[in-house]
Formats: sequence, structure tokens, C-alpha cells
Amino acid sequence: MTMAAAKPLAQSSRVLSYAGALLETMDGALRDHPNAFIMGQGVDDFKGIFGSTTGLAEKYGAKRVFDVPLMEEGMTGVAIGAALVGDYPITTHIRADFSFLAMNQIINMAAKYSYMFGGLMRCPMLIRIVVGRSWGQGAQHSQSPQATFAHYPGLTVVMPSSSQAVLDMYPAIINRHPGPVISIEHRLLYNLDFTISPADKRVPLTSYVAREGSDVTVVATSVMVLEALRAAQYVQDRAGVSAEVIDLNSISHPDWELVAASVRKTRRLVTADTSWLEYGVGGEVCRQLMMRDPGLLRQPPAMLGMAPAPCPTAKSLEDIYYPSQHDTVDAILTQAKGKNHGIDLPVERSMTEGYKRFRGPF
Amino acid sequence: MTMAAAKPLAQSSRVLSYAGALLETMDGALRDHPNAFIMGQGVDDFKGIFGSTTGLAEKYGAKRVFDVPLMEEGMTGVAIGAALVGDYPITTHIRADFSFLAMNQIINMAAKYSYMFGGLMRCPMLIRIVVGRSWGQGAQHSQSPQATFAHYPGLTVVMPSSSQAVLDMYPAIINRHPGPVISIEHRLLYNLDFTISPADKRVPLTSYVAREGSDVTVVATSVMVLEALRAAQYVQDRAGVSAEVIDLNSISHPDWELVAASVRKTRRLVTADTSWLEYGVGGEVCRQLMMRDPGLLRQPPAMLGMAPAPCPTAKSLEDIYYPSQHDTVDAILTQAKGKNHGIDLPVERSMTEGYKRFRGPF
Amino acid sequence: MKDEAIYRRLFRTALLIRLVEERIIALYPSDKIQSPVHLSIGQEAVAVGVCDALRADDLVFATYRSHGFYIAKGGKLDAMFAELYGRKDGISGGKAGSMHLAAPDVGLMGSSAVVASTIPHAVGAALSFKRRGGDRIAAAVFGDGATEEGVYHESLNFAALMRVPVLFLCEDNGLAVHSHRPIRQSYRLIEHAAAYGIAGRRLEEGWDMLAVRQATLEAAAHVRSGEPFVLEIATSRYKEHVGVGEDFHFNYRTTDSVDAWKRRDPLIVDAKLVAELSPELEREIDAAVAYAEASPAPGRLELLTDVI
Amino acid sequence: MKDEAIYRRLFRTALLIRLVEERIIALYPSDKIQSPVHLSIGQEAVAVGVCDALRADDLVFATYRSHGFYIAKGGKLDAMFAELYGRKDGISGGKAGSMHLAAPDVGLMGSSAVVASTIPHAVGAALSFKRRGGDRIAAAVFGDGATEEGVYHESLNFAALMRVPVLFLCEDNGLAVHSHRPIRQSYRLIEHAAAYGIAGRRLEEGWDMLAVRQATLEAAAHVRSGEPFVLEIATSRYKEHVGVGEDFHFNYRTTDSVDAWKRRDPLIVDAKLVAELSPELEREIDAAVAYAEASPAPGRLELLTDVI
Ligand SMILES: Cc1ncc(C[n+]2csc(CCOP(=O)(O)OP(=O)(O)O)c2C)c(N)n1
Ligand SMILES: Cc1ncc(C[n+]2csc(CCOP(=O)(O)OP(=O)(O)O)c2C)c(N)n1
Ligand SMILES: [Mg+2]
Ligand SMILES: [Mg+2]
Repeated sequence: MTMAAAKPLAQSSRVLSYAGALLETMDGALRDHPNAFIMGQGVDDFKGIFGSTTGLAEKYGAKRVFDVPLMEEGMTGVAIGAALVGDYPITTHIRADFSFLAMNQIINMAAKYSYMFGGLMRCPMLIRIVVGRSWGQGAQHSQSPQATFAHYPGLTVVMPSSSQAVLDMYPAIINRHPGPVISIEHRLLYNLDFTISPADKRVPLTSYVAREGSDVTVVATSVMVLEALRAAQYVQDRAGVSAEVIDLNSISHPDWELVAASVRKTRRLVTADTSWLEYGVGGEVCRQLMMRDPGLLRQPPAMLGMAPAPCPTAKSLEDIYYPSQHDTVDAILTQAKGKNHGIDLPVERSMTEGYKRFRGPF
Repeated sequence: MTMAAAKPLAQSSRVLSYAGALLETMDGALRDHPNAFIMGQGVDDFKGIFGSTTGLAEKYGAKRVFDVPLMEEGMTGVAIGAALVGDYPITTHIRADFSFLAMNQIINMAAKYSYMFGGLMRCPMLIRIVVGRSWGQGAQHSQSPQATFAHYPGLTVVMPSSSQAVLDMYPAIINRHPGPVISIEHRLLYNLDFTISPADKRVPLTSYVAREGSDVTVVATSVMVLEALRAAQYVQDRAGVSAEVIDLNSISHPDWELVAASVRKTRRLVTADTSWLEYGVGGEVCRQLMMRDPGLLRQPPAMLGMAPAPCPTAKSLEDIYYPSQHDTVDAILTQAKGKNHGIDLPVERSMTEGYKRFRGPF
Repeated sequence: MKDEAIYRRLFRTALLIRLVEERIIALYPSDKIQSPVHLSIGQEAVAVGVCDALRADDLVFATYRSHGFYIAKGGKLDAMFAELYGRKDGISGGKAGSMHLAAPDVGLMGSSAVVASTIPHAVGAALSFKRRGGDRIAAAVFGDGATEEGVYHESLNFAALMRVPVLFLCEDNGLAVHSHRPIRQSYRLIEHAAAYGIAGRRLEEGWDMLAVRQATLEAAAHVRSGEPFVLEIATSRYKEHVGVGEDFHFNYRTTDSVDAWKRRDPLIVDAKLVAELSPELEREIDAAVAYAEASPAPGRLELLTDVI
Repeated sequence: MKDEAIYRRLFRTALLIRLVEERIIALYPSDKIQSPVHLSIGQEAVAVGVCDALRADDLVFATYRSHGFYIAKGGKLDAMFAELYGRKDGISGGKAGSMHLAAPDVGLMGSSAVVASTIPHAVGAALSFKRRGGDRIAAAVFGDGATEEGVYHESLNFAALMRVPVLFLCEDNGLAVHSHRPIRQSYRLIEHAAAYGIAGRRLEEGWDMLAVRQATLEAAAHVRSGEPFVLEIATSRYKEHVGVGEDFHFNYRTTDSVDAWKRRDPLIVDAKLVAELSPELEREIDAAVAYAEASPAPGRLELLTDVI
């Protein structure tokens, strides 16, 4: 540690996939925390939750990393019980949609235990849930329940949008956070490579500025942060528009002052979230701004999210169901220059094509 | 029908409790709809879901009204299966908190079936869930998940705030609504008596103006509508402030134009909801207003909801956990006259004392 | 003789299922089918035997692995391919894809991608049938893994208490994704059902369409008389859990386990009948694929329909 | 002699529980206890026999009906009354009330008002104990109704598969609120558990503290050796489901069923010992009530603490 501090230059940047970052933090948790364990359907198989737990069962043994039957509610209850006696459980759901089977344990139990017993009991634990998207996964493999979980006090909800965010947040959560945390990971991020910056640029357990700008504020979550960053680059290059991108990052405990300060500067807002608009993240952003200053915005904000329907499977429908890069760029430009901004929009429609053609594993 | 239309005066107003209104509509559903049935824990016992199903098992038989084991997820699935073959199931949860055990069937299944199968299947059904409050019911018997359910397309979520709302909405839902409906009933309403107006004043399946006014708009839900109406009367009497109260009524399909029109008139907003503020109803209200006109409000709105914690049981804590009549009046006056409005506030602290001292049955 | 005719009928349907899924495998690299597919190759005899034994007006509630049940229950092939292609003429207009095939007109009710979640639906439909009188039954089809979910317990208990005409049909391929049954289950299914007073039977010969049909006929008769029944049928999934490939190289299971099955699989063993019937079936499939290819893609007009 | 000493010890605790709950009944009309109370009067022998048989470091996970278990496991009376009063010196500072009594320092873990929801917690704690080595065990206490929930099935299966040292302890009072067991359950608990390979035993003499203790000692020994066990103990709830009254006038159950129990209830039958021990116990309770009355109410400072 002292060594590293003495020569910061030695620690140079490297490239690491999101799945790789997850694997590193899972490995680190098991290594540093003798009471940590990982359980979930398939955590010990060759696919290892899309590469985020691969090899750990071999390395740490079946008592620390193990498969479970199909029992989402039961598994979450087992995790809580273990947490109450001092373990640190990490559970997984390969689709966020399956966490609805564990809703009682998450909302009625884990979220309540610290408060309900006046601090007599704690259940620090990490629930990793993965949001699906594209290739016709459809209505039951595509939901992104951040607004749902963040509504309930007692839960901490994060949505790491990069390998850096995973590397910085997960150890902080696992080693120090006193309560249950739900981390919502986006499947499309898993196979992406990110550059890891030196340690002085830590992603906090709250919101942060992912890109500075002065004309429009884009408040984004998860994979939409990447969309926003690409769009910000595009509008900079094509139209000289300077977009500030804020990664909300923590959904339950965002840095609303940071968001408000940015909007105070830009007076223009775009929100870009992975879920539906209704009763979602965008609403809470509006509320927080209004409570601070109802006159902040010059014009109605633009909001990007899923269309108000369950997710269809046809590619032609999926493509218009999710906000595309086209939509994101248009939203920023409309904020900055008005509806008739006249600037060419990028042609590609679907984000899944932007990064790579996602075709599983599911 | 023609008779009634011919002499509207014959249909005079009457007094009916909320539980009585529920019982009437349940009775009506069973009478008018041969395929309707009611199932839930204790629906056929002497307490009959706080009087809302009492006597119906005797009247319609055990095949139409029946008790079930403790099986929230299973029961909801059974209801969906019955709905898919043309029945109209009505299920009950004596606490909304228990619906979290059925979340998978509600969100992944009932909400998705119409869309996911392209209209091949429908599951019209009514899920009645009751919000608890007061007398130390605590963290697991007090939640009010309207924002959670309303986030998911496919669900219709209503919160009837009066006997009239029940009488007008339930038959409309049961007889005509094509999809699953979650009705969130507040336990404190059950024992209250309401005056039922003549049939020409129907409560729609969306929002409506519960009291006209010109100085401040109060957007309220469920039992908070009553609080808002009382507070509106108080500020009218004491300070000549004219508050318009809008009962949001449908959480999933509110009449946002109605809300916006009111705020356009008053330029001042109070929201009063039965749940937490974070990612709740107030945020969606702000979003809808901002999307229409970000300059609508003169000052930050006031928002009433539960404190950001699970519900404590001590009376001294409960009293400050929920917004009181005191808080509601203060919020309206602060909107109308500023923080230093100097007007006396009502002394009573807890709404539960305002109506009656609630002490169960739970 | 009669058996021979039945055998041909069942065989034809089973072969159709296999050829359909092989066509899916062939088409998949073209990315025309952008839908996660859970193939039932190796398991066709179950769907075929079961559906043949059921009455046309009996209902089947199924899972994401339901190409076989869709076809065996009588679902239209062209609408199925159009659905896999995500086209307007798909049975659900492209909103369902492979995981949510349904054909309520022929009694195939919703298929869900959430494991175990249609089991109580079958119970609910059966409850309705019982109240209305008559002797229709409902069948819940699910994999061995599904029985681990809490809702299975709730469904068994309720069905037994209410004595509803539901057939619980477990397709036991011994796997849930890559997990073998013994590490997931402490119980044997038929003994477990017996604890609820539900009669049941395990059929080891899940490759044998006639045996499946016979077992289902007997089970359905029991159910029709007003009692639930658990029928567990051993079977074998030849392909990977999801997708069109094989997965033996990942070493989580041996080829042996599947090879033993293949040696008894009529669709392999009875090569003569395969050769005889295939050309006509392939033409049917060609037509269905052509139908799908010709069908337009849904668009903005369809995006927000049927939400409620 | 030894038995006699044990009997006195158990009796004293059982009587304390009864007197505490009778005090709650007496206090209730004053509205000083504003908390829904689920009395265990009639069921005390279970809590007392079970907790006496467990080791001090064994854990009990309980329900909303846990005054008995709180006291039997060694929870402090003054902190309990303060909790019922919603005061700062309540064991959870007034945030828990009657339904969420806990005393982790003496091994009474969280009590939940959501039926069946602490069952998997006991399994999870037992899983930890097993991994760490040693021979601590965890007990899940639940009512007969709780076994209907899906999570019970998931918990049994997992416990059996992982062979964790958990005691499933069912307090069978035959009722879930006002519903009798036969209309809710198609299974018998011990046979049901056997389907998962879990050994079990039903004890009919739930009024007999020594019998409960002995049965628990045997069950706990089995569990300590590394296998789950289901112990089902018949018992009788004298009072209404929630609240301090009786409910026979609602005619959903007969007084007979309870009277038969009362005729064997040592806390009624052994009037001599009751008379002998009561004065001292009443003084203990007086002190606890006085403590509660003197304790300040929590306020704004406490409202938002311990949320995370
Ligand atoms: C509730 C739920 N949990 C987990 C999954 C992920 N998953 C998809 S299929 C599957 C295995 C199911 O096994 P089984 O029921 O035996 O059916 P099979 O795939 O073998 O036909 C799992 C775990 C899911 N879809 N739903
Ligand atoms: C999940 C859930 N469903 C329903 C309820 C309402 N409820 C409270 S107690 C109870 C009966 C439970 O019976 P049992 O488990 O036998 O315990 P007992 O009250 O008899 O001790 C019910 C249905 C609840 N608290 N939680
Ligand atoms: Mg399987
Ligand atoms: Mg009971």
C-alpha cells in the first residue's frame, strides 16, 4: 500500500471486461472475507454467471461457492439467516425478473431487519441481479426493477455501469456496508471492455460526473450511461454541444446535489434509464429538482426509457421498444438546440448493435 | 334503469361505510357475474376481511367464496389460471405486504399475459390488498406499494378513497376491465361512513377533482384524500385559502391533464400519498408536470408521505412517521402564504385519532 | 394393427417436432430467428404421447421448452415459424417468440419463461372446470427443476384439498440448466406427491410414445374422475439447455447418458419410417418457413397494443 | 428428584409467561400497549420445553407469537415490557413491538409477522454453523399454517440436501387465524418431511413441559449430529388469534376443544405450585411494568436511526 502510494505511476491503466471486474471482486471477497460465500443457480457451473464466478468454486471449495435448487425466496431467506450470524452472503439471479420470487424476503425481511429490531440485527449481504436485453428475451427476462427496490427504505440499490464502478464499489459494499445491497448489473455490459483508471479516481457509492459538459445535463443509469457518453461525444463532434453526463450509479442514495448543481449550470435535462418512465427514475429526478428549485429548467426535459409495455420479442419491436442511440442524440440536441436542430442523427438503431451483436449466452 | 333515469330525484343519498360499499360490490359481482368468485385467507370467516365479504360464503356457497391455505403466490397463480378460462377471480390480502409473496405471479405473469401473447390471452381479475396503519402494526403490516405496481405496464392500480369510489369503480372493473387490477384499500377507511351521492356523480377509473379550489392544488391518494379534504376545509375557514383537492384515484392511469390544469390555475402544489416519497407518487406527479411545462410552479412543492424508514411500532414514533393533519394544513398554508404564514395549526397529531381510535381488528 | 396406426400417428408428430427443431438449428446461424430457443430434441415422445392421450378440449399449460407441446397439441406450424421470426403473422404477432408459444384455440395455454410459474394456472383452470361441471381437465407441464420452487408445494396442496382435475406432468430430463437432479432434490417426486395424498407414477420409458400415451390415458382417467395426479416421465435433452448447439465438451455431463437414450429413440432407430415420412414433413416445414419469411415485421402500430 | 427440579424450573418459566400475558390482558384496556398482541396462553409448555432443551448458544428464529419464546430463551422482562409500551428502553427501542421481539444476546433471533418467513433464516444460520464446524444448531419455530407456504418446501429441501443442523419446530394449535387445519392441509407434517428424507416426530402431549423437553433433547441430538429434524408439537391457543379476548362466541371453534386441553394444563391443574410461585413472579412483572412506565418515549432523534 505504502509502496503503491509512493509511486503512483507504477499503477498504470489496464483493460478489463465487466465480467472480469465482477470476477475479480467476487474473488477478492472470498479471499479477504473468510465468512463471505456465493450461492445461486449455476454459480459453480462452466458458464459461471456469464463469467463472473467462473473457477471460484474450484478455488474456494463447495462450501464457499455453491449451486442451489430453484428457490429464490428460500435462498434469499437462507442468505439473511447466514448474514444474521455474521456471514457475508452474495446471491445471484441471472435475471432481475426472478428476484420477484424473492420479493418478500428482500422487502419485508432484509430491508426491515436493522430498523425493525432497533439495530439489534443487521443483514449485510449482496444480491446481484442481471437485467436482460435483446435477442428476443421478451417480457419476463428484461425487467429492470431499480425504482421498485429503491422505493423501500433499508435497501441500498446500485447499478454499476463500468468495470471501474464494479471494482470500486463492490469491495466497499462487501467490506463495509452494514445492510443489504441490491446490485443491478446489465447483461449487455458483461462482455464489454473498459479501461481501468488509476486508483485515485474511485467511483463512490453515489452519483458522479462521468463526463463534464456545460450545455445539457444527462442523468443516466447502467448501460444508458454508455449510451449517453457515446451520444455526448457525437453531439460534441457534430454540433459542438457540450453534454454533461451524470451516472446516477446509486439509485437509493444518489447525490442529488450533484445533479441539481449540474442542471443549475446547464438548465437542460435528459434522463436515460433502463426501465419504464412511469413511476421510475426520471420522476424522482424531477422531484428532487423541483424540491430544490422549480424554475431550474427552461423547457420540458427529455426522458428515455422503455416503451410503456412489456418487452416484445420481435427484433423490429425491440428496436423501437428501447431508446436507441438515435433517440439519445436527438434528445440531447433537442434540449440544446430545439426540435428543429437540423443535425444529422446517427443511423444505427439499436444499442445492442452498437457494441456487439448480443446473441447470448442468456 | 329507464325508471331511474326518468326520476333521478327518487334516488336520494344514503350513508354507507367503506366496508359496506366493498361488501355491496362483492355481493354484486357474485350476483351479476356467474363466473366471479372470491378467494383469500379468511374470506369466509366471521370477520370476513374486515366486513367486506361477511355472509357471502353462506349466500353464494363455498364454490364461489372460499378460504385458502397460506399460499399467496399459488393463490394468485390459481386466480390467473381461472381467469384465463373465463372466470373472474377476486383475491384478497389482508395486508398489502403479503402481496410481495405473490409478486412473481402479479408482475411476471398477470401483468404480461395480454401483451406477451399478443392478445391471445387475457386475465381480468381483481386483487384487493389492504394497507395497514396505526396501533403498532409496524414495518411488515404498513406498506403501500402503489408506486411499485404502477411502474409495471399491464397492471391497473387504483386506490378508492371513499364508499362512492368503491361503488362506482368496482363494478366497472369487474364487468368491463380486460386486465388485472390491483385495488389498494386502506384499513383506516373501512370503518368510516360516507355519504353516497346520486348516480350522476360517478367516480371514474381515473383522477377527479374531489374539491374545487383556486389557490393550491393538493394531489392526494387513498386515505390522504380525506386528510387533504379536512385540511382544505380548515385553511378555508381559518385563512380563506382555497385548496383544490384532486384524488389521483387511479395510480396507473391518472388523469394528468386534470392535474396539470389545476396546477396551471393554482401554480402551487402539495402531494399527499400513503407511501414513501422516494420513487413514489410525488415524483411521478413532478415528472408529468415538468414534461408539460417546467415553469408551472412558483415555489418548490410540499410533499407528504411516510418518513424514510420502515414503520416503527411505538406510538410516539408512529405519530411523527406519518404526516399528520397538522403537517397537511401547514403544507397547504406554506404553499399559499409562505413559511411564516402565522396561522394556527390544528393540534391533533395523528389522523388515526382524527377519525376514530383505531385498535383493530387487524 | 390399431396400435400400429396409433404408432404411425404419434411417430409422424414426433418426427415433425424433431424436423422443425432441426430446421431451427439450420436457420439459426442466419439470425433470422432472434429468440432464445430451448430445444426439446430427445424429449418429443413426451409431448406427443401426452397430447395424444388428452382430449382436444383439455388444456395444457407449458414452459419455455414447448415447441413440442405446441405442435403436439395442434398448433399451426406457419404461425409458429412466423412467431419465431418475430413477424406479424406469428401466433402472437411477434411478441411471444420461442419461449411463449401458445395456441389457446387448440388448448395450449401460456408458456412462461419463469420456471414453475404456470403450474398454479393449470390448477386454477381445473378449479373452474370442476365448478362448472363436465369432465375437462387441465395439465401442468413442467421440468424436474420446477418442482423445487415453493409454488409447486402450494399447488399440490391446494389441488389435493380442492380435489381439482389437474394432471401434474413432469418432464424429467435430469437437468436444470447444468445442474443434475440429485444435487437439487432431496425427494422422489412420486413419494413426495403421495405425502399430499396425490397418486402418481413414474415412467422410465420416456422415449416410448405409446407407453407415454398409455400412462397419460390412465392418469387422465384418474384426473377426470376428480383427483389430481402426478405423472413423471423420464426423458433426455440432447442439446444444450438454451441454444442450438451441443454441450458435451463442457464436461458437466457425459455423452453416454444421452447415447443410451438415443439407442432407444424411435426417431433414430426407426430409420425406415423416418425416411418414409420426412419428405412430406419437410415440405410442410418449407411452407411454414416461407410463410414466416413472407410475413411483415410488426412496427410502431403494434408496439403498444394489448398492454392491458 | 432430578425430574422434580427440572419440572419446577420449567413450571416457573411457563407460569411467568402466562402471568406476563395475563398482565398484558389486564393492561390492554388502558391503551398503554398499543401493539397487536398474539398471545401464547395455552402454548407455554412448548416454548419452555423447547428452550430448556436447547443450549444457550443455539439460536431460535421465531414468529409474531413469541412472548413465550422470548421469555423462555432468557430475554429480559423489563426490556420486553418497555418494548410493548413502545419506549426507548424497549429491547428494540420501541421499533419492534409485540410482533418482533428479539434478544440475539440470548439466542432469540428475529420474529417476523410475515408467516413462514423466518424458516429459511434458521436454515441459513445452521448452514453457517455447519461450515464453521462446532455443534451449534438453529431452530425455526413456526405455526402449523406456516407449513403451507412455498418457502417451507424450499427450506426443507435445501436443509435436507445440505444436511444442515436445523430443527424445524412446528407449534400445531390446529388453527391459522380462524381456519382449521384440515381445510388447509392435505398432508401430515411428519410424513411430508419424510418425503425429503427428514426425520420427524409428532408429540401429542404439548401441555407436558417435560415431554416437550425430552422430545426436543432427542430431536436436538439428532440435529447436532448433522441432520435436520421436524418436531411437531400439538398445542392449544386459548385466546383469540390476535388481541386479548376470547373468541368462542364466534362459533368457529368449540370451547370443548380447548377445555380438554385445559384439563391437562399444569398451569391450571397444579394450582398449588401456581399459588406458591405466583407472588414472586408477579413482583418481577410489577418491576418490569414499572420499568416500562418510567422509560421515555422515543422521538424525532430515534425516528431515522438504524435504517440501513
Ligand atoms: C424462477 C426462475 N428461476 C430461474 C430461472 C432460470 N432457469 C431457466 S430454465 C432453468 C432450469 C429449469 O429446469 P427444469 O424445470 O428441469 O426444466 P428443463 O429446462 O430441464 O426443461 C432455470 C434455472 C428461471 N427461468 N426462472
Ligand atoms: C405471508 C402471510 N400471509 C398471511 C398472513 C396473515 N396471518 C397472520 S397469522 C396467520 C395464521 C398463521 O397460522 P399459524 O402459522 O398456524 O400460526 P399461529 O397463529 O396459529 O400461531 C395468518 C394467515 C401473514 N401474517 N403472513
Ligand atoms: Mg429438467
Ligand atoms: Mg396455528
